Amino acid sequence: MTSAAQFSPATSSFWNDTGKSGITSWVFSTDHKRIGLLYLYSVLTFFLIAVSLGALLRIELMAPGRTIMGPQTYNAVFTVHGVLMIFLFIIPGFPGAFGNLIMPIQIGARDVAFPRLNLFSWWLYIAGAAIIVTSLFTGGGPPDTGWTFYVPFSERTGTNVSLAVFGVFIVGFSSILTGVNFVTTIHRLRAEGMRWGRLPLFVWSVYATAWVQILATPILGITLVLILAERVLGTGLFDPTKGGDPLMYQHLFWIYSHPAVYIMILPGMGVISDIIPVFARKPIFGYKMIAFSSLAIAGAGSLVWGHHMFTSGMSDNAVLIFSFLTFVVAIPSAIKVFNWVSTLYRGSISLEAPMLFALSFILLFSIGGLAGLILGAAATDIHVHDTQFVVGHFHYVIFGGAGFAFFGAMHYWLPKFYGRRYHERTAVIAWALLFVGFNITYFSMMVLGMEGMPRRYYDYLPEFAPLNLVSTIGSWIMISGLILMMVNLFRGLFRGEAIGQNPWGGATLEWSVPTPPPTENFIEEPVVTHGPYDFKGAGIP
Amino acid sequence: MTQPTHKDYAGAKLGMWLFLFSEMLLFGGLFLLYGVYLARYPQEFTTASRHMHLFFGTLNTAILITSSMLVAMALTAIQRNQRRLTLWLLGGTIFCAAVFMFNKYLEWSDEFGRGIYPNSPKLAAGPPGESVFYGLYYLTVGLHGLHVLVGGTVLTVVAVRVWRGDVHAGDYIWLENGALYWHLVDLFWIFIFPLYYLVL
Amino acid sequence: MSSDSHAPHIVGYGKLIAVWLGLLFFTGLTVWVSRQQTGIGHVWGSLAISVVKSGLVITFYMHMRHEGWLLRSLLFVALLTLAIFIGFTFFDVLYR
Amino acid sequence: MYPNPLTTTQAVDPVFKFILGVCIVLLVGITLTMIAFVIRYHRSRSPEPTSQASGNVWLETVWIAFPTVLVLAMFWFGWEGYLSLRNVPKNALKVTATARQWSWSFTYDNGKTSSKLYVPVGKPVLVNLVSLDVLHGFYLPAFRVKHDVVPNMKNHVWFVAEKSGSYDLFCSVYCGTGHSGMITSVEAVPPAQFETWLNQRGGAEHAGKELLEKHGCLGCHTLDGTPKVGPTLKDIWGRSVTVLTNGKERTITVDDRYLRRSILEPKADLVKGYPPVMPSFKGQITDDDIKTIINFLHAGGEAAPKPDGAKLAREKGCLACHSLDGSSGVGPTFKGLYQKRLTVLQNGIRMTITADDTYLRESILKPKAKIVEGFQPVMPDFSDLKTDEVQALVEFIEGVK
Ligand code: HEA
Ligand code: HEA
Ligand code: HEC
Ligand code: CUA
Ligand SMILES: [Cu+2]
Repeated sequence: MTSAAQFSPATSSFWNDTGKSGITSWVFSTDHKRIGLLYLYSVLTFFLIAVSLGALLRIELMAPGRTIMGPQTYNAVFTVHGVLMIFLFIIPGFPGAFGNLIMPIQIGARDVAFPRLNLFSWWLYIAGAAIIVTSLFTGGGPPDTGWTFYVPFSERTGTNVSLAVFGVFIVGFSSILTGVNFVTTIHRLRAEGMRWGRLPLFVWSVYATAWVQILATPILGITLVLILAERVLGTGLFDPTKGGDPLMYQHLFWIYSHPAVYIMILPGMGVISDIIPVFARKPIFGYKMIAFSSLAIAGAGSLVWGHHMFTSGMSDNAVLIFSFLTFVVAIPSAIKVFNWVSTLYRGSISLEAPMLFALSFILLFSIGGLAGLILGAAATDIHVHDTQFVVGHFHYVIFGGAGFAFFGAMHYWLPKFYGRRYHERTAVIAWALLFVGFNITYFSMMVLGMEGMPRRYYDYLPEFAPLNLVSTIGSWIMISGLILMMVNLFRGLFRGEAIGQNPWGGATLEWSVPTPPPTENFIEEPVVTHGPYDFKGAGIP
Repeated sequence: MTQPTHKDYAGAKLGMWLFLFSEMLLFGGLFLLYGVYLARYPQEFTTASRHMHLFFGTLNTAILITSSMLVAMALTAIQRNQRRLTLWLLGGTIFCAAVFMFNKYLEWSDEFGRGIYPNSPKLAAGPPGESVFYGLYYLTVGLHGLHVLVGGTVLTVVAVRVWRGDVHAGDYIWLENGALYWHLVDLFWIFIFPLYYLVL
Repeated sequence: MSSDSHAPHIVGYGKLIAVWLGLLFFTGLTVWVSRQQTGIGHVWGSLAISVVKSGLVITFYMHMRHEGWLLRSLLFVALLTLAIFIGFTFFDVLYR
Repeated sequence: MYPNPLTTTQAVDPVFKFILGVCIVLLVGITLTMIAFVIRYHRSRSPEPTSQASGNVWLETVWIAFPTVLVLAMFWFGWEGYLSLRNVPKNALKVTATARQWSWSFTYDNGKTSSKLYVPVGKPVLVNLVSLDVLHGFYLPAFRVKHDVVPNMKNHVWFVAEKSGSYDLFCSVYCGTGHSGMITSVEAVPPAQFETWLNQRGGAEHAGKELLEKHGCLGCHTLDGTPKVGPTLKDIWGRSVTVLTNGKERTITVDDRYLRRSILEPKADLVKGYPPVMPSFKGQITDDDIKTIINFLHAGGEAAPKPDGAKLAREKGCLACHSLDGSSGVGPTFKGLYQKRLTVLQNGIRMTITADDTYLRESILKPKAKIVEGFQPVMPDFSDLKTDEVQALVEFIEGVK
C-alpha cells in the first residue's frame, strides 16, 4: 500500500487540525468525515425515535383489543415509524454516514467531488426532517396513511399528510444530490493506481446505490408533488371520482420505492463484503461477480416494482412480467451469498463483533430474501400480500440485513475515527441478545402472516394472540440488546481502549492512514499497487 | 496531491449532467402519466387540447429555442474571450425567459377566466378525461415554469459573475453548467409543446 | 483550470444559427403536421419530430458531440431507464 | 401442473409447499455450511489461511446457473397457480361485495343484501368487488384469495367453500381508523339451506336496522351504547350533544332535522371529540330510507329493537331439542316450564329447585351446571348470546304455558 503513509501523533487529526472548534466547525464543515459524523448522529437520533415507536407497536399488539393506545394513534404510530425508518434512517443512513466517512478514503481522495454540495445535502436532510417532525404536531396531527401514502385515502384523510409529504420531498432531493456527488467522486477522484478492478466492494456498492438515488428518487419526488397537488389544488389525477386512476399512484410510488429497497441493502452488502475477508484473512471469493452483481441488482431492481401490486387489479400480463423479473433479481443476491460463504473456506476466521454482525447478516438476509421469493411468486403472494408475512419479510431484510450491516459497520469503522474502541465481550453479548430477540420477534410475524393476520391491524382475532405475545416478548429481548450495544459502542468510542492504525488487519486504504485520519486523509498522495483484499500485497501478516 | 480538488472541469460537468438526468426522470413521471391517460382518454384529450392557445404555445416554443441558441452563443463568446458579447447574449436569454413567463401569465389568466383551472366547477362538470388533461397540463407546465424561473435566476447569477470577471475564458464552468441547465428547460418544452398543444 | 487532456471545443456561431434555423423549421413542421387530418398518428409523428429536435439541442447546443463515450453512455442509460419506467407501466395499462 | 384445481386452496397450497420446501433446504444448507466453516477454520484451529483462492470459474458458473433454474421453476409454478385464481368457473354464483369505511355488505342477484357473505357449500362463488370510498382489500385466508377493492374499478375474486362453516373475511388494504375492525365472515351452508336463506325476505328485525346495516352505518356506529369511530346511535333522539359548527362549539338537542343533516351533511355539525371522517350520504340514500332510519332511531330509544325470543329459539336450534307441546325430546319441553319444580343434579348432588328467571338464564349460559334428572348433559353452551337475547329467550320460555 502507500509506503509513505506515516503514523502521525493522534493529536493531529480531523478532530482538531482545522484550527476551528465549536459547533459551527461541524455544521458548516465541508470535510466529508465531519459531514459523515453529522449524518451518523442525525440518522441515529431518528432511528432511536422510530425504534421506540416500533416498541410501542409491539406493546399494543401484545394482546387483542386496546392495550395502550386507540386505533387512530396506532395508525399514526406505524406510519411515523415507517416514514422515519425508511426516509430518515435507512435510506440516507448508509450513503450519508458511511458513504461519506469511508468511500473517499477508500478510493484515495482528499474529499468528495463537491464538498459544499455535500454539506448542503446534509442541511436539506435536516430541513426535510424538521418539516416531517413539525407535521406530527401541527395541522390535523401525525399522518395516518402508512409510509406508502396510498391514494385515495391519503387525499382524503384530515391528518397532516401534506406537510409530511413535503418533508419527504426535501429529503429525497438531498438524496439525489448525494448520489450525484458520489458518482462524480468515484469517477473523477480515484487515486493513482486505483483502477476500477481495485475498488473496494463497499465503493462498488455505494456507486451502484448512487445511481439508484439519481435515477429513481426523482420519480418519488414527482409522486409526492402530485399528492400535494391532489390535496391542495384538487387536480384529481389519482382520484377515481375525477377520472384519475389510483393504481397509477401505486406504479409511480413503487417505481421509486422498490429500487429504494436496494438503496438500503446494497451498501450493507458492500460492508459485509469488506468485513468478511478481513476477519477470514482471505481475499474475497469472486470479486468481479460481487462487484458486477451490485450493478445488476441496481439495474434489474429497477424493473420489478409491480410485485407490490399483484392484488391491486393490475393486468395479468403485468403480473406475469413483474413476477418473472422479481425472480431474476434474486439471482445476483444469491451469487453474493454463495461468494461470501466460500470466502470463509480455508480461511482463518476470528469471531469478533464486526464479523458476528456480518455472519448474522448473511443468515438474516437469506431468511428475508427467501421469504421475498414467496412474495415474488404470484400465487403465493396473493395469500400473504398485506399480511404480517410481508412485515416479517421486510424487517428481516431491512433490519436483519441493512440494520445489522449498519451495526457491523459501526463496530468495524467507527473506532478508526475516534481512535478508541468498545469492549469486545460486551459487544458480543449485545449482539447475541439482538440476534435472538430479532428472530423471535419477526419469525413469529411471518408465521402469523401465513395464518392470515393482515398488517396494519390495531386489533386482531383471538386466534392470533399467542404468537403476537411471543413476538412482543422477542422485541423486549431485542431492545435490551440494542440498548446494550449502543451504550457499549459509544462509551467505548469516547473512553475505551486506544487503537492503532490498523486494528483488524485490513488491506483497504482507510487502514493505511493514521488513526484518527487527518483532515486531508492522506499525508502523502497514495499510489495504489495492489487490490483491496490482497493482504500479502499490503504486507499484512 | 495532484488531484485537482479545486477545479475539476470534467468532474463539474459530469456532476451537472447527472443532475440533469435526475431532472429528466422528474419530468418523466409526468410524461408517464400523460401517456397512460392519453391511452385511456384519447377522445377527451383531443377535445381538450383543441381549446389550448396554439398561438401562445408556438410563440413560446420559438422563444425558448431562440434563448437556447443565445445561451449556446454566450458559451462560445466566453470561450473566445468576448466578455461584452457574452453579457449581451446572456441578457438576451434572460429577456427571452421573461417574455416566456409573461406569455404564460397571459395564457393562464385567460384560461382561468374561462373557468379552466384545477378542481374548477366547470371541469368537474365536464367529462373526467378533460379534467385529467388540464390537471396534467397545469402541473407539467407549472413545474416547467418553475424551472424557467430557476434557470433564469441561475443565468442572472452567472451574468453577474461574468461581469465581475469571476467567469472568464480560463474558467467558465459556471456558464457552461448554467447553459446546460437552460438547454434542458428548452428540451422539456420541446416535448410539452406537441403533447399538450398539438394532440389532435 | 482543467485536468482534461483534450482542449475545450468551441462551436462556431454559424453552426449555432444553423441549428436554430433547423429547430424553427421543425417547430413549423410539427404545427403543420398536426393541422393535417391524420388521426392518432399525430402523436407519434409529433413525438418523432420532438425527438429529432431534442437530438439537435443535445448534440450541438449541449456539446454532446464533443463529449467522450462516458457521458454519452450515461445519457443513454438515463434515457433507457426512463423509457423502461414508461414502457413497463404499459404492461399493466394496455392489458387491463 | 395442476390441471383443474377444484378450489383456490388447492391451486395455491402446492406452490407454497414447493417454494417453502426449496427455501428451507437452501437455508439449512447455507447455514450449516457457514457454521461448519466457522468452526473448522476458526483462528484457534486454523491460525493461518490455507488458501488464497479468489475465485473459481466453474464454481461461480454453478452458482449462477443453479439459482437461475430454481427461481425459474418457482416463477412458473407461482404463475400457474395464479392463473387458476383468475379463471372463474363458468357456473359460479354471483355476489357483489360492497366495501366502505368500515363495513362490508353483500348483494345477491335477487336483490337481497346481507352483512355476512352466505354461500352454498361446494359451489364456486364469484364476488364482484365495489368500493364506495377508498381502497379496501377482500381477503379470505381460508381460501387463499385476496383482491384489492378499488373505487371505479371492476375487480373480482372467486372461491369454493368445500365444508360448511364460518370463515374469517378481512379487509387487507389499509383504509383508515376502522381498518382492523372491518371484519366479517363467510358462512358456508348446505345448498338447500342457502336457497331457503336467499329467498327469505326481510330477515332483519326492523327495516330501519337493515338500512343502517346496508348503508354501512354500523361500520362506524353501534346500537349498544359503546362509541366506535362515531358516537353510538343508541338513545340518540333527544340527547343533547356538543357539536362544532364552523369551528364554534354549541350544544344542541338531537331532533329529526339534526339527524337528517348529520346524514346528508355530516361535516356541518361535528360531534365534539370525533374525527370528521363521516362521508356525506347525499345522493346515496333515498328520502324514504332516511325517514325509516329516523323513525327507527326515534323508537330505538333503546336502540336495537328487542330481539324476538320465538325467532331466536328457532334460529339457535333450541327447538330442535325442546318441544313446545309438552312432549319430551332430547331435552325437556318448554311447555309449562316456568315456575315448575324440578329435580336436578349439580356436581352429582341431587336437589330440587324452582325454574325461575335466574335458573333459566343459567341453563342457557351454563347448561352443564345443573342437569335435569333423566337427561344427558348434551346441551351446548350459548354463552355467546347477548344479554338481551338471553333475556328474550327467557321471556319466550316463560310465555309457553
Ligand atoms: C432492504 C430492503 C429489501 C430487500 C433487499 C428486499 C428484497 C426482496 N424483496 Fe422485498 N420488500 C421490502 C424490502 C426489501 N425487499 C419492503 C420494505 C417491502 C414492503 C413494502 C410495503 O408494502 O410496506 C417489501 C415487499 C416485497 C414484496 C411485496 C409483498 C407484498 O406486499 O405483497 C415482494 C414481492 O415480490 C418482495 C420481494 C423481494 C425479493 C424477491 C427480494 C430479493 O431481492 C431477495 C433476494 C435474496 C435472496 C434470494 C436470499 C439470498 C440468497 C440465497 C439464500 C441463495 C439461494 C437463493 C436462490 C436459489 C434464489 N418484497
Ligand atoms: C429500518 C427499518 C425498520 C426498522 C429497524 C424497524 C424496527 C422495528 N419495527 Fe418496524 N416497520 C418498518 C421499518 C422498520 N422497523 C416499516 C417501513 C414498517 C411499515 C409501516 C407501514 O405499514 O406503513 C414497519 C412496521 C412495523 C410493524 C407493523 C405494523 C402493522 O402493520 O400493524 C411492527 C409491528 O410490530 C413493527 C415493529 C418494529 C419493531 C418491534 C422494531 C424493532 O427493531 C424495534 C426494536 C426496538 C428496540 C430495539 C428499541 C430499543 C431502544 C429504545 C427503546 C430506545 C432507547 C433509547 C436510547 C438508548 C436513547 N414495525
Ligand atoms: C366512516 C364512518 C361512518 C359511517 C359509515 C357513518 N357514520 Fe355517522 N358518524 C361518524 C362519525 C365519526 C360521527 C361523529 C362526527 C360527526 O358528527 O360527523 C358521526 C355522527 C353521526 C350522527 C350524529 C351522532 C350524534 O351523536 O350526534 C348521526 C345521527 C349519524 N352519524 C348517523 C349515521 C348514519 C345514519 C349512517 C349511515 C347511513 C352513518 N352515520 C354512517 C362516522 C360514520
Ligand atoms: Cu377497509 Cu381496510
Ligand atoms: Cu419490492
